[in-house]
Amino acid sequence: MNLIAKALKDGIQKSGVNPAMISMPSDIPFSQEVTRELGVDFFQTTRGRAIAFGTGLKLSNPALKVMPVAGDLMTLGGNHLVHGGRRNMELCVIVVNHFVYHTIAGKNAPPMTSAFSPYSTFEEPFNFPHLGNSCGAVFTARWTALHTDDLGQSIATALNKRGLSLVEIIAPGPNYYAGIEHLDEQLLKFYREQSEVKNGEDPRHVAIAPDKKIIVGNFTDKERPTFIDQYNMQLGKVLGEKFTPHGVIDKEPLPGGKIG
Amino acid sequence: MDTQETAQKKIQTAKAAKDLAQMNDIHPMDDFIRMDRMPHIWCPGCGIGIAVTAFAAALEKAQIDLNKVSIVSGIGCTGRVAGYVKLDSFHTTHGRPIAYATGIQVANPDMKVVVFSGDGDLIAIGGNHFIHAARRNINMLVVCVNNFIYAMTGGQVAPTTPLAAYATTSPFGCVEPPFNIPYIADSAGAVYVARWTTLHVRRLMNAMTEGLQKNGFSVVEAISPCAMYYSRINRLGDGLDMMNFYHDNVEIRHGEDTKNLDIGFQTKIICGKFVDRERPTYMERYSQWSEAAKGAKR
Amino acid sequence: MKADPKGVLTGTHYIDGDVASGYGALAAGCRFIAGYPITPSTEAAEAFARVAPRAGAIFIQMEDELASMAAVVGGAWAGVKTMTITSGPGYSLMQENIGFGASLETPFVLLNIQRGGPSTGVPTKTGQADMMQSRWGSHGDYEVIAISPDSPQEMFDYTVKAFNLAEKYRCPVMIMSDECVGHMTEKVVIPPADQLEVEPRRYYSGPPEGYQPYKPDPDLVPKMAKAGDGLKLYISGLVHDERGYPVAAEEFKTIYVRRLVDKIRLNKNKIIELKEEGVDNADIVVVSYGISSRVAVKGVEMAREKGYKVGTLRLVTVWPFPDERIQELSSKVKAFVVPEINYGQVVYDVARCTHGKANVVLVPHGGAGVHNPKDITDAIEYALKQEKRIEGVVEFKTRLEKLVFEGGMKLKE
Amino acid sequence: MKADPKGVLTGTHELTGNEACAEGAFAAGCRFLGLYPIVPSVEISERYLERAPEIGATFIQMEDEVSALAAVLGASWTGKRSMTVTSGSGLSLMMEHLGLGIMLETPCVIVDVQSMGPGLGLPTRASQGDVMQARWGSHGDYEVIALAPSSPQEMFDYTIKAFNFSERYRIPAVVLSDAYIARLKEKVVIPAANKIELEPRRYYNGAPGTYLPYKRDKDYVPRMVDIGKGYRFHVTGLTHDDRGYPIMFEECQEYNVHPLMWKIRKYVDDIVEFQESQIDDADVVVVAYGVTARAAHSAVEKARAAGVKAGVLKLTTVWPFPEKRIATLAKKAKAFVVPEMNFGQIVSEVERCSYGEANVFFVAHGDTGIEDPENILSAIQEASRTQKVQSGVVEYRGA
Repeated sequence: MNLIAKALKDGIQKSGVNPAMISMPSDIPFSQEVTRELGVDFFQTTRGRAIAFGTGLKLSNPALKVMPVAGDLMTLGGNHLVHGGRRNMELCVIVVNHFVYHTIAGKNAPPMTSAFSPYSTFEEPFNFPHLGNSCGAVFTARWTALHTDDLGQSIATALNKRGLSLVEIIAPGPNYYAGIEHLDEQLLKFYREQSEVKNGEDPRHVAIAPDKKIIVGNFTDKERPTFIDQYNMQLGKVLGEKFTPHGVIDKEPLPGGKIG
Repeated sequence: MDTQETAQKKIQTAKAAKDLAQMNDIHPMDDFIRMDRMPHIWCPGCGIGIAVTAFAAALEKAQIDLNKVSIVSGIGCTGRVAGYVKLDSFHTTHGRPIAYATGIQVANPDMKVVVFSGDGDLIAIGGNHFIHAARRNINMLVVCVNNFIYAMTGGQVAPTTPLAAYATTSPFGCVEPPFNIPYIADSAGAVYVARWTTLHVRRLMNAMTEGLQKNGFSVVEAISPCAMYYSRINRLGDGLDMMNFYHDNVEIRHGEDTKNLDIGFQTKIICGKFVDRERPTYMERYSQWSEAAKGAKR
Repeated sequence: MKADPKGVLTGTHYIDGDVASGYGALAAGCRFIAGYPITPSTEAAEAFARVAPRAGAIFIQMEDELASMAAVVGGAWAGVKTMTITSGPGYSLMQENIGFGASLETPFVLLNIQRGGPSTGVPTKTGQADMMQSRWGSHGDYEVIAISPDSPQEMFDYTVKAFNLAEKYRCPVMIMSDECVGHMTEKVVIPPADQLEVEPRRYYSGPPEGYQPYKPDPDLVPKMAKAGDGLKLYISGLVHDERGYPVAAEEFKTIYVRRLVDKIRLNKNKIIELKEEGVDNADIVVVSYGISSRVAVKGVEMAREKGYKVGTLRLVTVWPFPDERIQELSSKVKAFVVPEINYGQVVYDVARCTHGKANVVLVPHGGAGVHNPKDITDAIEYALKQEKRIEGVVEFKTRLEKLVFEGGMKLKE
Repeated sequence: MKADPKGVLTGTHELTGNEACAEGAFAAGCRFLGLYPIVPSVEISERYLERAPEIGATFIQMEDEVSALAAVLGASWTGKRSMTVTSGSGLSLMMEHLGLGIMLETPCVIVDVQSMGPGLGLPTRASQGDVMQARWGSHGDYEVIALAPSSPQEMFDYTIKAFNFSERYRIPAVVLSDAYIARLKEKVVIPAANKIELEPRRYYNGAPGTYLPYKRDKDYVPRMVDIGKGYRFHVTGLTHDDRGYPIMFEECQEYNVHPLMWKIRKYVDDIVEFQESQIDDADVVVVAYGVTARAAHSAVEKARAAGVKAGVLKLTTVWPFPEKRIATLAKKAKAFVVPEMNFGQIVSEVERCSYGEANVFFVAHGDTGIEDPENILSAIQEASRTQKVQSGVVEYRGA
């Protein structure tokens, strides 16, 4: 199994969630061997729509744990991430960051096979943890695919968070369509070496830039009511006795309200 | 800088022109508004007209050649702005004015592109283009008129509708927390972010002027009353009542951290200029890359 | 299976077509709608949002139509009946995920209240110009079922039927209504729940190891499963085999896509619903659907008053198209007259099926209004007068066209 | 108007279909590309990006296909010839803006490298499944022009043709390539710039203030201006009058939309192009387009060798469809054989236009990468043997 799959399996195991209750909509291909090994229900969706697809799954059956895997670098799917975060839809979003950063901490990355980079090479990429946090995600973390243990732990935490959590995995891959099985190991090693763990760092300072090391870690962890919590609270308030709460309520709704 | 004398002269000529306009029964904004399209569709008590007037004044103040400004709108009440403004104006599809404007800006960097649209258009369906244009730092001014609701389609819940506020598609009160537009603009990389209500006409106009003069992705959020839907459904009175509400509940805090700018249902609204910074624009990065690519070729 | 009484608003209502469709969805067992406001379909979403909590259903307004469609496909795989509601441009945005849903063989219903197009067009007024789009709008080959109701009562009835067909054939079912029917207020009778027949989902019930999501039953439709049942589903939009695993070999493409189209094409006689009146010894048959069929009634009436033998054929299901019936009729009648609120869509399929045996006259209308029934009568008269066979579709020049382009009419705002 | 030599890579080259497409675009004066990468069309963008700086062309990689086409429409109004490239699901996402392009009457070119659908399908394999989508995929009524190249050389030529059509009729033109042609490497001859004829944009030259963006010429095509020239016009996707102002009545809808049909329908004979071979005495006419035409030619050669009088009608423009030509041929020939790499799209047009005068055989996608000539050959033989068929299209499912 490859590094990301291992981390996912590790995370699911550590979280204690029954894999049969996990649905994984993904816009990058996973092989059937991997998903069987993970023991989850797997859906390969259209590009960028994993989060939207997951929203449908979660609302239709709130008992499911939904774990969308986004591999398009939030280009098509950026809107779904920010809106999912705002609603605090209970999704554990895994962003597989394929972006090839040519210069890190002043050093040039090793050359790799020709690839159409997800953004035109001169553009500045997103700072995902910051974007996620600012739109309301309750948990943000970033690791390279080589930080196997830390990554597994973060995924476990994210799976047990109530609300939208975001785990970014730095996993440079030359070909989006080749799926997660094909990572550029040499480049990955370089990134791992040029990274620095800073747990609890303010996400607005973790943008990946040519003159800095890649900052990895668990950045934010907060509590906000989820979409379904809000829905049940609001409709319960308005409709009173007549209203049957949506989904299985086994936990108290979370307090608080605002995104920031 | 103008000397006092020339400034005086300018004022006099302007005044003379205005008098003349009045004499000839020409509206002073005749050069800016498509008079043949009046009356407009906006309801009594709406704030969009105020935002448009502020924009007209901002164009004048920023001294931009009106032939070199292009305005792009999407769909919705604010989406109609492009139709009333006598500039090269495009009324495009729902949510896509920023994408359309990006094409104009990149294909002809001499144009000053203004996207004038509503919250539903820019932040709901157009959210992706909003964050990506901010990330790329495309040189454009985005005026987002935020009236907390989809008004053109008749009062549906918007991603800016405050929690617990009513709308036709949230008949039991809104259950989704609203976006904090300045925060998301800031975190995606906008270089200029300000928020005003349509009560603060002069400040709104100044913010638009600064946004027009800024090189990069500038966002001005203009909070506007929607007397017909938002106020009516939530029983908040008419446009004037909303203006009174803004008067009593707006707090001006320049430079406030954008994460503190959430708006609740009938709670305090923080206005001001929050972000003003420099980042290389898309075209700057592009020309750099282009030069390098040409060099490599040789 | 009978409908769940919680979702059935039994009684006599005075509501518009949009609302009737929203109520119909709830009655049919729909428990999840993801939508995005767009005139003139919003009322259906609003109606559903109002009544949803009583049946434990949920409405979510997504960030755009792309997300709505994706969420609806997701919702169906979580085990509930799902629907989305849209019009014009929203429908175009949904196309990618409609094809995706079709390729996963997901049952879902899409309500399209057509308006004047193309692009933003005339949002507040009617049109029937998305008919071909409903059949061909997404890339690649697939088949859908499209229904065109003509009254609020039918909006209710056929929304229920649409859900039943979706479950039966595991394919997208489009309700291709239009602004006129959507905003028309009439009496709608909703029967008691025990008189409403709803199709249950065909679930797989064997051991978890044996499940193959795309292994078809004899009627070519496979059994479905839902997420969270421990089946370790692997569902992919890529070309897949019976296990659902992506395969690159070409023969699977043939097997897989052929079955996608064949499950509708070979079952089409069970799906097609037509309403015919007076066609048996007719010289002219007026073929119409949706609101145009109600206007056609008047046109036909006036033609009959003049002594012409005219029959009507109403396409309740527009797709799959009734090839055989049109072929059969074309050797009996002189011509078909097809009024539609577009500049020629379904008329081409009528023309295709005549095989040159009957003339075909299109009565076009650009939208934002309905036909003048007199135009339909005139077209019937014109068709009767033609002695020769005419190749191609004859586009009848309507009063509106003459008024606008020859009458020197000035457009006013 | 002659091509700008700056963009013309005159000479004989070995190019893939995708590379030839990028060269065709440059030669046609395309100076803006809005793109979102999708297999198998990426090589067009890569070639474009590589050559853009030296030619002075611009591009932007947008966040999705929806915005890619939106940006192209915007760019076109600045006076730059613009295009976008995509495949399969990307084309589905572009459908809304195809409609906007039609309504704003904005010239631009959409290159669709077809791969297998529906849904995600098989992104690397060739197909012809988007043909009907190109014609009907957006909501509302409209007409398009779509071309189907069958070789890298045609990729080059037809891309230029598409730009010319789009400028001439102010319409988005679609090039329907496929994953096979995209990768096929063949000789491509690029002529000298002064040998390439380009259609100039139809500009309005009057004074600002007198410009009506949708005032139509006699041929129903309105004139364009660039932004930033002081015309300060307004255009909208809503139904509009000559001034471009929205008016939402049925009279205006008729006034606005009917001419959108006429500007193509009344000039079909000027637009439609096809190539015929051995058609004069043919009993069986193979109607093919794009990559399938290659297999069709080879099948016809074999059929002739076996004594069956067969010929090929290769469609250059798939849309508008050559109705009249098919009707004429139907009266002469016994049958049509329509091979397509899909499950029946253009074949229904052939059926419609043959008016029951000739049998129509359909050969669906075979089990090989592209259509197998042997399959078409047996269909031709079957067609030549079969007497009059009463009911619709006969699907030939192979031996």
